[in-house]
Amino acid sequence: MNPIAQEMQNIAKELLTSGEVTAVIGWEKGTFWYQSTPVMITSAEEADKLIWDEFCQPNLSKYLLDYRLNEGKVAIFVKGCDARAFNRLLQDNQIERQKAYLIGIPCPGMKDHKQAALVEESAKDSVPLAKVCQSCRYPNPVVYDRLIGSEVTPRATEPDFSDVMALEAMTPDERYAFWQEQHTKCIRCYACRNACPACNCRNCIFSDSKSGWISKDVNTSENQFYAITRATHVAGRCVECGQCEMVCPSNIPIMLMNKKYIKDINDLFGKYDAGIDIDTPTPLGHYKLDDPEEFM
Amino acid sequence: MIVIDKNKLTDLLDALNQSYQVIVPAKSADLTQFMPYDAVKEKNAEIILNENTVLSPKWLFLPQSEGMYAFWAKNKKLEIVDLPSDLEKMRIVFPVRHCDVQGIACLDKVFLDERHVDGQYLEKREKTVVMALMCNNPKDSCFCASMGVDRAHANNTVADVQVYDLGSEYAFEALSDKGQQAVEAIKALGSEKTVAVPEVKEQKIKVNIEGLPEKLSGMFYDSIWDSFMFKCIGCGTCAFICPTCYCFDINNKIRGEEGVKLRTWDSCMFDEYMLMAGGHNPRPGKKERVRNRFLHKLEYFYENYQMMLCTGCGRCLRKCPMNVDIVKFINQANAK
Amino acid sequence: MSSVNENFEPKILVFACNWCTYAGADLAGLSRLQYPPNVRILRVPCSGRVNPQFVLRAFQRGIDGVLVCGCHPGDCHYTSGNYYTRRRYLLMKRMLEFMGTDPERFQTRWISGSEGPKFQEVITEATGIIKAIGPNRKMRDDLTIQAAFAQRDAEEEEGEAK
Amino acid sequence: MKKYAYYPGCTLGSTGVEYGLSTLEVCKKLGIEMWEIPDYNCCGSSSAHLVNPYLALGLSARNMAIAEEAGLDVAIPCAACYSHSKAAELAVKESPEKRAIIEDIIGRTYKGESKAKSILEVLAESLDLEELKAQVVHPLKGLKVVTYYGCLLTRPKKIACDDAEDPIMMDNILAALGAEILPWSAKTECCGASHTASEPGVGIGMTDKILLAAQKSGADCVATACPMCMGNLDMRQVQAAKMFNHNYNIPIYYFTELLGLALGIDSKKMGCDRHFVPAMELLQKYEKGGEQ
Amino acid sequence: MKKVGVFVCHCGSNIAHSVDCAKVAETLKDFPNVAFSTDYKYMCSEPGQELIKKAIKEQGLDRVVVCSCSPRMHENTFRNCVAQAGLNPYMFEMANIREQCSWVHPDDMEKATEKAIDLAKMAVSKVCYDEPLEKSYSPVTKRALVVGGGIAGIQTAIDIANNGFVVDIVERTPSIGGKMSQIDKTFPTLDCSACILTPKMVEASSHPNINLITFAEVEKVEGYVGNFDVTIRKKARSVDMSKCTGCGTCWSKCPTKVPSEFELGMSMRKAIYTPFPQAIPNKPVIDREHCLKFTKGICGVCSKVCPAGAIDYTIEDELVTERYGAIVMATGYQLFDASVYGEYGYGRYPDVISGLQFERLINASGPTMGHLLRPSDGKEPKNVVFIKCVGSRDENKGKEYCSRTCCMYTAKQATLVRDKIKDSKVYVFYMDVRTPGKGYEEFYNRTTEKYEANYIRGRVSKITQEGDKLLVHGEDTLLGRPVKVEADMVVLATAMVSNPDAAHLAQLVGFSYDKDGFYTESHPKLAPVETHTAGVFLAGACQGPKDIPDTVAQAGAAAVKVTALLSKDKLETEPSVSVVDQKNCAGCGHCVNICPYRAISLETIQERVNGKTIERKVAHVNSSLCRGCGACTVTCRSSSISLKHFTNKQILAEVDALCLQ
Repeated sequence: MNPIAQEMQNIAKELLTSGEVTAVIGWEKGTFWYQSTPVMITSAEEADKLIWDEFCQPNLSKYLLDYRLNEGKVAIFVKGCDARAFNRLLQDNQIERQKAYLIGIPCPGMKDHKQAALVEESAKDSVPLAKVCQSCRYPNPVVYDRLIGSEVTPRATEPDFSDVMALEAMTPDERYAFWQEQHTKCIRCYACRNACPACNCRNCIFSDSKSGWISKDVNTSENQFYAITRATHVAGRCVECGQCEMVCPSNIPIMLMNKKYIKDINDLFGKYDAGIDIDTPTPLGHYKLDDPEEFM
Repeated sequence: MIVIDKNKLTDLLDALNQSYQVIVPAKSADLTQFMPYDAVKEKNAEIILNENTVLSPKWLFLPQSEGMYAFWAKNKKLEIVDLPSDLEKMRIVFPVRHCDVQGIACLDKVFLDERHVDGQYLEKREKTVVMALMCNNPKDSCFCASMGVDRAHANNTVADVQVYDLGSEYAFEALSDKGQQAVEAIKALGSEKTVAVPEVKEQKIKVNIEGLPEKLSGMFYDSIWDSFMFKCIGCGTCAFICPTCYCFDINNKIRGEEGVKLRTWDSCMFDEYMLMAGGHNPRPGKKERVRNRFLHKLEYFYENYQMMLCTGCGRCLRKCPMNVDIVKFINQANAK
Repeated sequence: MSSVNENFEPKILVFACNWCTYAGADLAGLSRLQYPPNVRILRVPCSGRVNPQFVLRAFQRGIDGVLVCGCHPGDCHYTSGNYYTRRRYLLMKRMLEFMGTDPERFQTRWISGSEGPKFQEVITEATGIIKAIGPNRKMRDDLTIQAAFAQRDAEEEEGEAK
Repeated sequence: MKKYAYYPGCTLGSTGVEYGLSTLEVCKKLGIEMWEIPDYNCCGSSSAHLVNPYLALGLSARNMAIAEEAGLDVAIPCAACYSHSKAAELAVKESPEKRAIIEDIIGRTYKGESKAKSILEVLAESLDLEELKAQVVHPLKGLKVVTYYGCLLTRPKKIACDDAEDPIMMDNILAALGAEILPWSAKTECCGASHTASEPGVGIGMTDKILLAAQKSGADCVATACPMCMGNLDMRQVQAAKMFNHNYNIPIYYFTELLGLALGIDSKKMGCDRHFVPAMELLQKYEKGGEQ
Repeated sequence: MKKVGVFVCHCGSNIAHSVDCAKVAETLKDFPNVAFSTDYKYMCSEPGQELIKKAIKEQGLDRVVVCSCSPRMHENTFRNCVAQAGLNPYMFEMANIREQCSWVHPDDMEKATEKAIDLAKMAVSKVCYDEPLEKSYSPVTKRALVVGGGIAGIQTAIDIANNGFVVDIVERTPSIGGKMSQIDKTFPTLDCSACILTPKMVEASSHPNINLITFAEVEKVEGYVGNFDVTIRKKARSVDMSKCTGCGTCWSKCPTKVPSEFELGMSMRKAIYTPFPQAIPNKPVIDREHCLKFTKGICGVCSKVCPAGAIDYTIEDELVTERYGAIVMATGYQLFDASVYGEYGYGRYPDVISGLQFERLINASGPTMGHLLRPSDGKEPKNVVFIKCVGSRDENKGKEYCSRTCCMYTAKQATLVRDKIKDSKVYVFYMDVRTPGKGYEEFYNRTTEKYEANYIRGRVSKITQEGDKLLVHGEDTLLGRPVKVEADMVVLATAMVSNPDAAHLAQLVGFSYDKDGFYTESHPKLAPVETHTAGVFLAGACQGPKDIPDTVAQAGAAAVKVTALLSKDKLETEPSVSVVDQKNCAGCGHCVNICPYRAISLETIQERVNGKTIERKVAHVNSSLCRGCGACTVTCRSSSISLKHFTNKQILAEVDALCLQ
């Protein structure tokens, strides 16, 4: 049992017995060795379910949306990206700060469970870090009530746009072929939307066929409309937690589109990291008189 | 039984491809699914024989989005137009693992029910030869044995040809006349031999479904659901990759005066699934939806068709983003 | 690009803001400034009303070129509409190119109520370019419908041919 | 620890030697590291721009490019060198075409990121006047000074290192040393520059006007930051007096000399004994503890 | 079942010459939902409109599309026409097949007709989604607020009050009067400023409909046109206004002397003071920073000597909230700080003064009782130099704009000097002389001829002190040589700039201001006294530099705009506004920040969720503030907010209509 998991359990026991929180949300071991999935415990005895390993990448902040109605506090464990996701929900007025007790854990970077699924458990060490974790700039939670362990040095200071630039280098037709192939695979299961902390609408225009934006037909064009629109909706708000790519059953590189928007926003309107400072309005939520001008 | 050497696989597929449209499980653009053999050759994708695909072969019979008929207004009068079927040649699917064959059997129960036979589904079933492969290298997520799937002999209401993997050779045994024609086409590649059914390796996951439906029928208000419902994020992954989920939604796609009536997959995990006029939703929360999914798979379907609606293919175990695990549920339900 | 047949007539959609570009288009009309007839103008209260999803929908429906036009920053009748338009479409233009659509098919331009000649020039130039690169094949969504009515259209052609 | 690239130019080795010596001494004392630009060339200020404007810009751009490669801003004592180096920096920053031509001439890239700064700017920027007061060894109390900025440091507006009409950088530094800065009317008048040689009637008249104004203001001495102004006011003071029958004996100092004196640097080491108008006598009064 | 009527207009030959109107009408006949389609020579004419009304009645049409000229031209005409036929005026759309079709494709009949058909189809598709809209109404409070008590504020208040409406004036200083009360004479008539101002001040203070709230500031403004809730902070005067008779005993006995702001520091006032003798209300105020009672807790002489016992040190600031129908900003201007021009020595040489200081010196109630004396030694100046455009028309150090009034008041001041001191000499350094008003040029000519003011065309480079004289180094561009003038006194005509807190006040009330801090009018030519925010008007120099005649004219204009607004019992608002589907809205608040009119606010609503009533925040659009720009509909990701008459469905329908075979 590694020390962090031990301390997680102690804190959970302490919070639950003291009654400060009505529930604690953490991770428990899933069916396979590369799966650590969310669990909610409401009594101190269940605390030993909580674990901490290098597959705890599901983002717990969005579960708070299910508990915004009950009175008590809910404790959740937050890595760097989860904390940014929490700020995202806070900035979108979807949760109240005092209804959540955040236990921050500096994150060493989570492994890519899709690569892990292809190998045996014995080859655990050969599994690479998830793509977003390799160039993670905020491993230490930016907001927490309590911190376990000590801060870790970020693995990068500048975002890594190499994959975006690789695609930009292609000709328009090559890029179009690339995205056609990717969006043909999409089965519109909306896992990317449901896992994304920036997608917190009450009912989404895509699950409401009366909205008129999109028909229920599943073909490459409608899938592409969905993909581009979702990327545009989270532009300037995406906290780069990489959950959309993690949960996609068809392995579509969704983060490529989000990172393209982030790169453009940085170039055009100045470097901006979502979910860090909740007071500054999001890039598309305000404007400057001297924004770059290309449309004269 | 016709026995054909494994290294003749491509010749076998080419042979079949003359008269049939061959469909094989393959991996392209980092996704494993059943694809036409021509597309596989064109993209030189890798054919997947040792595990089941992420997307089940369900789409061959119940496409994710299928036009039922077209309609248009000819000077203010409605005109219905049948859609041309896009199945010119007979299709042959090789290899289909027993869990997917069982899945198709479940779909047959629903779409070929004698009270109402679904024309489009029937046409696709009749025009497809299913070659079931007895797989003896199960993945660690497979538990079809525990779900009552015969590891040795595929469900013969669906499988037209039973194929056995003898290590370096395949043995083909025709089970239906459609199957017989298919075996005829490849007879030349191998020789006639009688072969014993190879025995099968143990599966890691075992689960006891004895008397489960009856037990579950009394557990609607049980507290087991609270712990299970929490993790689900309400996406449609499990429903869309599951070989047996058959729920669909009917809607229109209209362009001015003309349009197409569409049948598209739907998932009971979506909140709009049960949304009724006036805004009422009998299954508003995740708890009701997860409960409905498990009960439909393990109880309701059994009460109607004496067959589990879960064939133990293990896809939802692997692909559910939050690992809502049906096996864990069954074990906890049995323990209650 | 395959050789484009000469009689290809592109269909171009212009989202025009009511207070500036629409007035500019009217002024072009008043001054009888001619431009190619391939353009259809859709009036919106402000360029800030044009949702990038409309642009996607236009390409899906087979429109060959889309222009989003509004007042020059600072002139907006609603004080800040076009500042948001500028931010949204600086990003949307790059995303459309990132998705592989031909860059010439989408433009955003500021045209004021007094710039009739500029409206004429922008439209003529855009039509010329789009005519050169041919019809838009990308992101099209009306293929299921066309397939459904291929038979009927074929019969109609035969009927007309007889 | 501030660090600048140092560009002495041609005058600080010849007619303005005391300016160079005093600047380096003062910077050493104040802990400002000066890295002399290796293999620097003439800044093209005297006549290059008559031949070809890009020759002048190219010459100073080359020095700036070397400094940019070392990632340092350039400290330039001489006003003329400063004026031309700043012009090169602005030309490169403002128009890509000019930048292309200039880079083609000097055969290396110069983005305009390293800035040209007059020594006045450098001292004003890196000195905290309170700290400076603490370091003063010989306070200049009682010394009446008029500050003379001349034209190259203040015109044209874009290049000016201080307010073109009412520059005060030198005033603030000398006031911090305790000197009394008198208001006078010729702060930014032109000293006649090279006209004193080519057109003495006009040139020397301009120099005389400045000296007269200084005398009228009752100042003990004039402080300046430009070797050419020093040249005219100091070297030609006697000639101007004779020509316009005035009587002057006003020592002219580089402000760095006064700064050095206040910081306790020996005036000989700064070359103060090389002036035309005897300058040592006034300085020694302060070296021996200043006015009682 | 929707029944659309399509009416194609020939517009004489304007459309018909290049669009086959009959064909358009014919083709539209079998377009979905079209029940009636015809064409006619002049749709906008009387018979044309009759045709529409008849068709509506006979065919039972519920929507009408007219394909003719630009909606910017005849949309209202046709809306009234369909309204008269009993149809809701918003069940109507227009296709612009003239300015944007026939006139621009004159020699291509086939393509122009095809385009006209497309435009008609777009209009019909859109009209199918039109919904009947009613103009909504909001109440109007019959009371106006004027911020600022200078001549602009006073005149506005008087004009509003004379129209029978109650108006409050909020003035920051203890008395109304503003800058005009500091001025001596006014151009071009040279009549004494106090003589024409004081009667207006008295009229304002005695008018039954006007309430003076002096020594007070606007603290907070909420609400919208017709219903502004304004919180005013009445700063503590420490004098009970009801008791005080203004006898003056207190300020005669008060020991503390303080430089008087009114006299620009050139003379002193007491800690308890009225700014100037003719102050209204003529009741003193205690300056708490300097009064010994408040700073050291000693003295208190004033309360002892006050015959009426009106002094009360315990009075504190008082916050008053009042509802107003309209607000007029009349906050005036300030003078440019001339010390920015170090080379002129303003602030260093005492005899270099600003125009306003000159006004005080020459004013009879000023520090020198009207004798023009040098602040340095009190002597009478013989040579006076005026320098114009100090801070105006100078992007480097000052403001880029021209301050309009300096030329005239400098000419006036030059005349006064020459008039007061017979043997004086006056020099005026100028770039141009701008005399844009009635009688202005004649006044300027009198200044140069009769009063022999020397106008030198050129800028002044610097001013230096030579003994007790000021040496003005300038240039005479007409002679082409530098000039030096020995002067006893130099008067700088400094620029008119906005008040330092103008930007803060604009954000407080909620309207925009320009880069120089002046308030932005709705349209420079057609709406100079209105702002983009409904119900907020401007008067005087706060909108831009101007002289007294223009200020009074603007005050009158603003008053009329206010009375036009207040005379209505309810305000009609444009129905094409945004509306929120509160069931769908998640309350994320993105639309709130985007709305340029602050029309959207987050509001708490109650909802029953599986048995419990819960409260949550959703967006709410104030329909009387919303102007229908639609920016919120795009930032709303879940499309919960939609703009009536331009909904997503309508625009999508138009886009789809374009692509039908």
